[in-house]
Amino acid sequence: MKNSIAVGDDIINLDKEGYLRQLEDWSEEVANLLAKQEGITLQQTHWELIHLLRSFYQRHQLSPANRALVNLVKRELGPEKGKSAYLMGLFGGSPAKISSKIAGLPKPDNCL
Amino acid sequence: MYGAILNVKFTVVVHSAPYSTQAAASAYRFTKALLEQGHDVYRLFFFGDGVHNTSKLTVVAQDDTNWQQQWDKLIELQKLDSVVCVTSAIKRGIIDEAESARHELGAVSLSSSSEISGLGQLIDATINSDRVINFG
Amino acid sequence: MSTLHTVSKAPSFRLLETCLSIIQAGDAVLFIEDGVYHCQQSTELLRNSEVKFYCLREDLIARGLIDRKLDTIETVNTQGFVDLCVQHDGIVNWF
Amino acid sequence: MSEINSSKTVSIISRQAPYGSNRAHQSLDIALAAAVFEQAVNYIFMGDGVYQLLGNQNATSIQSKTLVNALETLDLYGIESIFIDSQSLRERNLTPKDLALNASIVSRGEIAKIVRASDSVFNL
Repeated sequence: MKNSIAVGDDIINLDKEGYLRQLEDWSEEVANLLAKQEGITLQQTHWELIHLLRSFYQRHQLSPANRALVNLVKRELGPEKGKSAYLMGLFGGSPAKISSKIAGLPKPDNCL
Repeated sequence: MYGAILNVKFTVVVHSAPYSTQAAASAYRFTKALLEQGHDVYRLFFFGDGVHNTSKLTVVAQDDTNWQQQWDKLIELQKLDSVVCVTSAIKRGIIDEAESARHELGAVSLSSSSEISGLGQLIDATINSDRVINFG
Repeated sequence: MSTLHTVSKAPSFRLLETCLSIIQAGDAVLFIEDGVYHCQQSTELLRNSEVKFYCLREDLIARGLIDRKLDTIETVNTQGFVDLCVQHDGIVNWF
Repeated sequence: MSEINSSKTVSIISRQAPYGSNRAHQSLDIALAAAVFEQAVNYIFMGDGVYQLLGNQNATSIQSKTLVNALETLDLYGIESIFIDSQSLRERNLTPKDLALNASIVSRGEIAKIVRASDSVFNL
């Protein structure tokens, strides 16, 4: 995992696990690069989740853990998408961790 | 020795720092007593300000009780499972080698008798202990 | 099923009042730490006949209360504290 | 944690106001952890804890997170047994209309029963 990514002339710093050090560094371009580090090419289906996560964070100041993420997606995007399997298909084995990273949210609480 | 009729598994949760309230001292004496009576400690869990009980960087006057050292000795002697809540610990400067490396801090403060882990360990303890007692 | 409640703050925090408001017959209250100051003065709250009251001996001695304690409140040492936890099914700590 | 499989009932009594101390936040952390590990959770707001639920809070003014915004997510964590002590509201001259969270308003007697039926209680 690289400790920084270059966006135009800007260098954006990441922590050892690839999360943004400064949440305000996030942009859609940054999201694309963060996803690339995870081996993910962002599609429309990813973006709808990224936007959902960002508006959730703006309101609740919380990165949802897996179970809450599934329920959030179920409530906002319907039962077809509100499933672990769907989210794992998009973001891999730990969808809460990876989607929070790409969406520019803090790492979900490590106590959980 | 006090004869224990049945053996009970306790989890002791400590919420306060030593030298701030009496709670940590009470928890220590309670833990010692339950072991002397033949009961078991399933887990010690240090939460919130309680994490300060596990700092190895503590100095007290010769005539004061060093609570961190007392815990250390008890945990090692009795081979207790002693867990420090990670979110509480790292924001209060209680850092083990892994956290020190992860956050590039260059120092370790956690006593080696305890380990840093998540709140899941507290929930696991509520499931697997007969009694959970909190001191704060 | 019964519950042991510990109260570890002085009466001015009014924890005992809240504790007793959710207590059930057969439960017990153990005063520890500054909670033992409850034992120095008879109050209406302590006249609850459905609840057994105890106080921790070491904390009474430390605070100069061992001879000022009400007769109606039984004294236990830390071993007795452990026994009370064993005898009750659940523990609720008020601090 | 694979060793966790049985479900117990964990009750959290949250008695402190937000911000002045961290106890309210710690109650939430324990509740969320219990829910993540699929325990049955009762979340009881009592005493000054009912102040956590007031509407119109904005803790950015003290460089803090607004706790009630996080409390609003309890249902997403599967925590639906949320109780507010009616006596505590009354003593503080509050009504359910003042609160940002929908929950059952209960009496002390009902809280006593919930506590009695719990496997463990965190009273913060």
